Amino acid sequence: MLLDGLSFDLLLSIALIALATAALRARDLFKSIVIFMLFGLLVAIAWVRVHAPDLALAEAAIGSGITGALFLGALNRIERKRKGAASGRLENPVNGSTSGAWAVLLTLVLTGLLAMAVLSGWSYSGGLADEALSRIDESGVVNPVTAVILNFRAYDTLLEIGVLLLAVLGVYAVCEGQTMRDLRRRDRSKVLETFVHLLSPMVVLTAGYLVWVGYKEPGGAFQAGALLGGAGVVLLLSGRELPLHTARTVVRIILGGGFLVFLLAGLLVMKDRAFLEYPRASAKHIILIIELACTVSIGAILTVLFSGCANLLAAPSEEEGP
Amino acid sequence: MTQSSILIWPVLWPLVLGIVVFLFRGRTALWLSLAAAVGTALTSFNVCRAVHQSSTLVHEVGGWGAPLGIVLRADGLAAVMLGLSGLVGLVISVYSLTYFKSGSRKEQLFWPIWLLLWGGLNGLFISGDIFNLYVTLELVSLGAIPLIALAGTRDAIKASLRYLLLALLGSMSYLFGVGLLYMRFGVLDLMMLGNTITPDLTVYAAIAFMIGGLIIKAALFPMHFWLPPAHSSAPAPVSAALSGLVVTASFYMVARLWFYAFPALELAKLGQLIGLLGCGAILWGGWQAIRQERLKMLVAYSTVSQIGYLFLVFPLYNKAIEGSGIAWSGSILFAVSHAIAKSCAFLAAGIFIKVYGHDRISELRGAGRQLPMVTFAFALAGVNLMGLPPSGGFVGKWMLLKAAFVTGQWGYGVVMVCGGLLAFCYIFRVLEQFMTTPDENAPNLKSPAVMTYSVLVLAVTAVSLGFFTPVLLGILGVDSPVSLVSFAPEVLLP
Amino acid sequence: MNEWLPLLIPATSLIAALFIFFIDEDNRGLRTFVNLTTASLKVLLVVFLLIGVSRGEVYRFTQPLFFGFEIVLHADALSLLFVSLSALLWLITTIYAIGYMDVSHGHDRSRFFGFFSLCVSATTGIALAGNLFTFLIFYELLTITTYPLVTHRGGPDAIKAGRIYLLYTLGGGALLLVAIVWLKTIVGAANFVTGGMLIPFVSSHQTELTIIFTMLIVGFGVKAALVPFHGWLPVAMVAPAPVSALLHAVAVVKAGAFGIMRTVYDVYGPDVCTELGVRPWLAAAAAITIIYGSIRALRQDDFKRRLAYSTVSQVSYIILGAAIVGPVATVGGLVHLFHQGIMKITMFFVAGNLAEELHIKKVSQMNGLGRRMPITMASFSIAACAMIGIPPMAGFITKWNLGLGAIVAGQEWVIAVLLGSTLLNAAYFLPIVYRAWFKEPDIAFDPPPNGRKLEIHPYLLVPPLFTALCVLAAGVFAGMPFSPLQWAKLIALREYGL
Amino acid sequence: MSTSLIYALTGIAIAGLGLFHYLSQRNILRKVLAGNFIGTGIFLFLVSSADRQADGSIDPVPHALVLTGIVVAVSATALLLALLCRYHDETGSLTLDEEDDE
Repeated sequence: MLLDGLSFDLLLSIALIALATAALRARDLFKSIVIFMLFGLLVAIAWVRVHAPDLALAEAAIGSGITGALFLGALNRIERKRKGAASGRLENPVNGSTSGAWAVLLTLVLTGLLAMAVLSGWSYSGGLADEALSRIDESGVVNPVTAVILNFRAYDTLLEIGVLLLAVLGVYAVCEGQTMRDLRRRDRSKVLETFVHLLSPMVVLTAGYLVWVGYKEPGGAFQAGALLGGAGVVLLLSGRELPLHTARTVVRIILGGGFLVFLLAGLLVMKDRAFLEYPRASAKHIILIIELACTVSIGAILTVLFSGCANLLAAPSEEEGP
Repeated sequence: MTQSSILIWPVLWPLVLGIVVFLFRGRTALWLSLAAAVGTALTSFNVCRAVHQSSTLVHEVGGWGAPLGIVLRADGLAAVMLGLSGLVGLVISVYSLTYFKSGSRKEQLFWPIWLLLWGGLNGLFISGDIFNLYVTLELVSLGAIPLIALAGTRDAIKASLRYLLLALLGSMSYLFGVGLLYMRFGVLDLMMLGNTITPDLTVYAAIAFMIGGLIIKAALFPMHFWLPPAHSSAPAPVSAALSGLVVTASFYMVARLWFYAFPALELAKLGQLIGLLGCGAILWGGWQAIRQERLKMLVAYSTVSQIGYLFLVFPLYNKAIEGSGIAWSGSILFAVSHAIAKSCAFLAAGIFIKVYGHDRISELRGAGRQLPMVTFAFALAGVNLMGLPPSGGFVGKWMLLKAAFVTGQWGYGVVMVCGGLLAFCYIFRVLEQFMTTPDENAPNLKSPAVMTYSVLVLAVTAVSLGFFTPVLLGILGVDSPVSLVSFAPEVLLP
Repeated sequence: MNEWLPLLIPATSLIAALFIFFIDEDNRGLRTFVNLTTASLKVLLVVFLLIGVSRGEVYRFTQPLFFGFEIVLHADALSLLFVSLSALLWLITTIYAIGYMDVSHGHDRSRFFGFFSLCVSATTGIALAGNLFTFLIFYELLTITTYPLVTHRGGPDAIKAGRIYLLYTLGGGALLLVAIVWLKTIVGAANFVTGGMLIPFVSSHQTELTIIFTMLIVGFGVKAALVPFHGWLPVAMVAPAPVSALLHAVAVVKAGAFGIMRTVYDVYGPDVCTELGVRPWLAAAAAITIIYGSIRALRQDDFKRRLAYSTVSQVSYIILGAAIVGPVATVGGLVHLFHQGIMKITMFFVAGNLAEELHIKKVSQMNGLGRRMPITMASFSIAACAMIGIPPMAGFITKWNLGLGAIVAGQEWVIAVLLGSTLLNAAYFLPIVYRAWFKEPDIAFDPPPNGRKLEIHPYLLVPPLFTALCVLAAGVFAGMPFSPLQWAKLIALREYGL
Repeated sequence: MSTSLIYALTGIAIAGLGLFHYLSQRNILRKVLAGNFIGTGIFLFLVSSADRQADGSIDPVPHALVLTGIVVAVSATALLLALLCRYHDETGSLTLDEEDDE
């Protein structure tokens, strides 16, 4: 076989590093972002090579998908604002300033230190693999990653959804009183119209499947949420008026719902157990409910994050400004 | 080690009510926020009381054991910090009830973000797992930044952008450290890490990255430039929370790692380096504070200076010298009294801005007569920052000075005293303006009642902290990592 | 009960202060009532303590703060001398201040009286402190609470005076902090022990103890206005009359002198000081200050600045008493602590009266004052003669004992200093007395307004008169059991363990 | 040189690259891009350290950590970009030191 495992990995690593340098040094910002998204997809392949399928899905959906969309939305907004200032595409000024020299020195030192540290510590394979795998059956799910995320270290995941929620609140706080970009005037191409009609129900279906299959196969709330987020972004770009502003309580309930369900699930089991200590029998069902609620919330949150960056967040007029 | 469920409440209460407040609007949201603030404070004090009476509280989240699951621990240090965040957080919440224009969008957004941040802070203080510390730290940082941006002014946006860029760098470097430690020892729990850690290259690299990241977040001297613009352009209650709690939390994490996860290692050289940075912070922060024109910038640079004091504990304490344990209790006491005094100073500055419309020091002439109570509170906070008796700052500085003498490191003693003198200059420069008689046509101004009394409560606590030292040390003594001749005041040398 | 009494004395005025702060500005009646009751309550407590201590009772209050540190308030003989002085003079000055504020239509009176009683609680705290840690706490508290009083008028010169005052006193305080922490690392618990507690340490830490001694003396010397550090005292005269009367003649200046006394007698102990050889240096510094202060006072035309420089020189008598070996000189130093207080406060009351009634601030304007304000000038003349040392008044007793102690200790040069300073005192006080009584007024003084028959508001007239009479009584009745001289002898006996 | 070690070292190299550009670039949009590269570098290192057992069993804990890391990274990036856009609307510049505009 021409490409045995090792040489493929070497090739992929070189490709990754080359793409990274290309993205960072590209003169035109738009080109950098596109290369960045390509880089994200290649990293998803790397996850698969290192037997981390869950992460491959997450990286592809969130790492390159949503993040790429955020970057493009922000770039588009900046360039549209600049069009007034007529300074064309954003060139990357080659900066020869002294700070560059310092940066090179510091980076070399730190990366060297890291590489040596990794090499010297690599042989200790102390990890929690056997500990975690032996107690999978008590966790109520089969997929080890979902077990760790939603049972062993559920507290981390809870706080992490809190972080996501904070990001949304932050975007609302930052976009306070910003006027919303009006998409309607753009001539909406028919192709985009039909594409969106076909795509969105499919995406919702696959997201549902991903949540369900997360029980034993790679999948789960975050990957499904990312898919929903992607669908939201496409809907927004196709000019569909999505009522995303916090003026409407239903929007707030969707955004905060996942976090609240997770918190209440952890609380309700607390009669004589610790926080988030699901009873063995019903662990599976509780985890599923939490995952469903979180998927919806994450999807909505990611859509709002995109609309925040791309200035699609309507600030309804009846709300008097600060 | 008593397994108890009261430990999780200081985290859950603000998080749950934070979301519920987000769902409501108008008057009900305000009442809910007040209930959230009071509930969080009470639960924190409850944990303090429990730790003081029995011993370290433990809460295994999800019921899994130490290596696999996350274990929350509240020992003496965590209990003191929880008490601090309860007190300061409650006063900030009461203050902000009347600070924001009622019904404005800012007020609606302030409460959920602030409650989530507060929950994250409490989670950070009781967390016993290094990755969980990372997530709570992120929760706190990403909560703090939008609050700064909430001020809406141009330099608030710029300051929060700069703060976020640096905070990201800090947390990524911390994450690298966690990755290295996990790769090397395969365990994330602090206590287990402390027992299994052995000195080798990976561990030293991990320490360098973790402490480096936290130093950026704690704005220690070379990495302090983001703090003054951020803390001064934010709304008053936010800058009080930032200077009081968020910065102290980063210091707390460095202390937690240093004394609990890496006690077995020989970190004298790193300690001396941090000591040097601390001295730089004390002197540079003090010098810059004197030259500031705006009151909030002055108070922000005073934070940069006072943080230097906190980081002196690492060079001052060394296991070999018997009496040097006093540096540990001194720095924690100093942290507590600084947090209270600093948030009081910022809240008072907020009142000045609300009443006068600006905070240019040269034009705050005569505030002593027009707003006597607020000036009195600011003066009391100043007494604490200068480390004059009977404030907690005095006792903390006294202990650090004693440790400097016991360990024979005179330099730190001299720097501390110089820092005190610099503090005299910049505090009395402000007080002078307040004491001068205002020009005749100055209108007599009315200071908002609720805000004034909340500031007064903080000021009086800060000053009378000196007398609460036995209580604080009693709590701090529970499972303290430092071998001190017994803390309990009853067993005292004649 | 014995345990709580020492705490009660500083606590009474502390609580009074917090209460006064919240009395609104124009409720004069309540404020006066609170002021007077707390002052008289405090005097009663001090009298009760005086009787107790003379009978040998022990009054000690300890509140442990943290490991090895505790707040100790201990009423021993030495502390009672200072407490009785400040309690008595606080009562009189409060009366004077109430009158002064009415006459001069003062502003921010609640704030003024609040900080006024805070200062006294700090002073009594200093007096009763049982160890260096508590001493430093009240010492720094005194600095903070006197600042608003010095800058009460709010004018640019008051602010400048406040700044200079802080520069000196906070600098001294920082030096003290380092010295005390250093001392505690050597000694451990630094509770005052009559006769000194450093005896076992002197051989092993010779140089360190000398350095600490100098730091302590410089730290206390700033407030005791020793020569190089006296700059703040004349500048702080810009404060209102009651403030400069009580604080800069009695409380602040005496706190510094008292600190030096505590260091010499209760921390190091007389014989350890002689062993370390620091006493001659201290005596020299005191002597230089006496002479320098008197010379500067000669050339001051401004009445209050002349009194300020006279205070600078007078306080060094106390330090001189501490510096000379032997119990007799100690008695001289101790008794001067009390005498200088009552003498100098009379003069500052007179200065306040002149400034308020006739707006006379310069000595050159004082011709023929005796006719217009006979009682005020009479009390001034008594105090001036006592200060010069004319028998049988208070000043004479101090100088007599100091001279006697110097001869016993074999330091004859002290006699020369005493004589020189007596002459200088005469040189800057007698011209004032002469101008007041024997010179025709160059411009007629305007009579007391709206037919008031007294020369000045009664609240301003009685205090200087009362203190002048005290000066007389302290001299004439020196032999009585509870006179300052007898009490100083009691302290010296206990100090030297005879 | 097992597979996972290669990816660990690649991850570190990418993080190094990202750090260099994070420090030297003045355009904040590029700084954020570089920040994402550092994040991906760390996650690559973390996940490859999970696949080191001789018996081929995969340690799920680092996977959970990385998933949390990715979500935190995306929320931080979103907040940063929103702040940047607001900053750009206010000042019209994309660098923190306003004087040299692109």
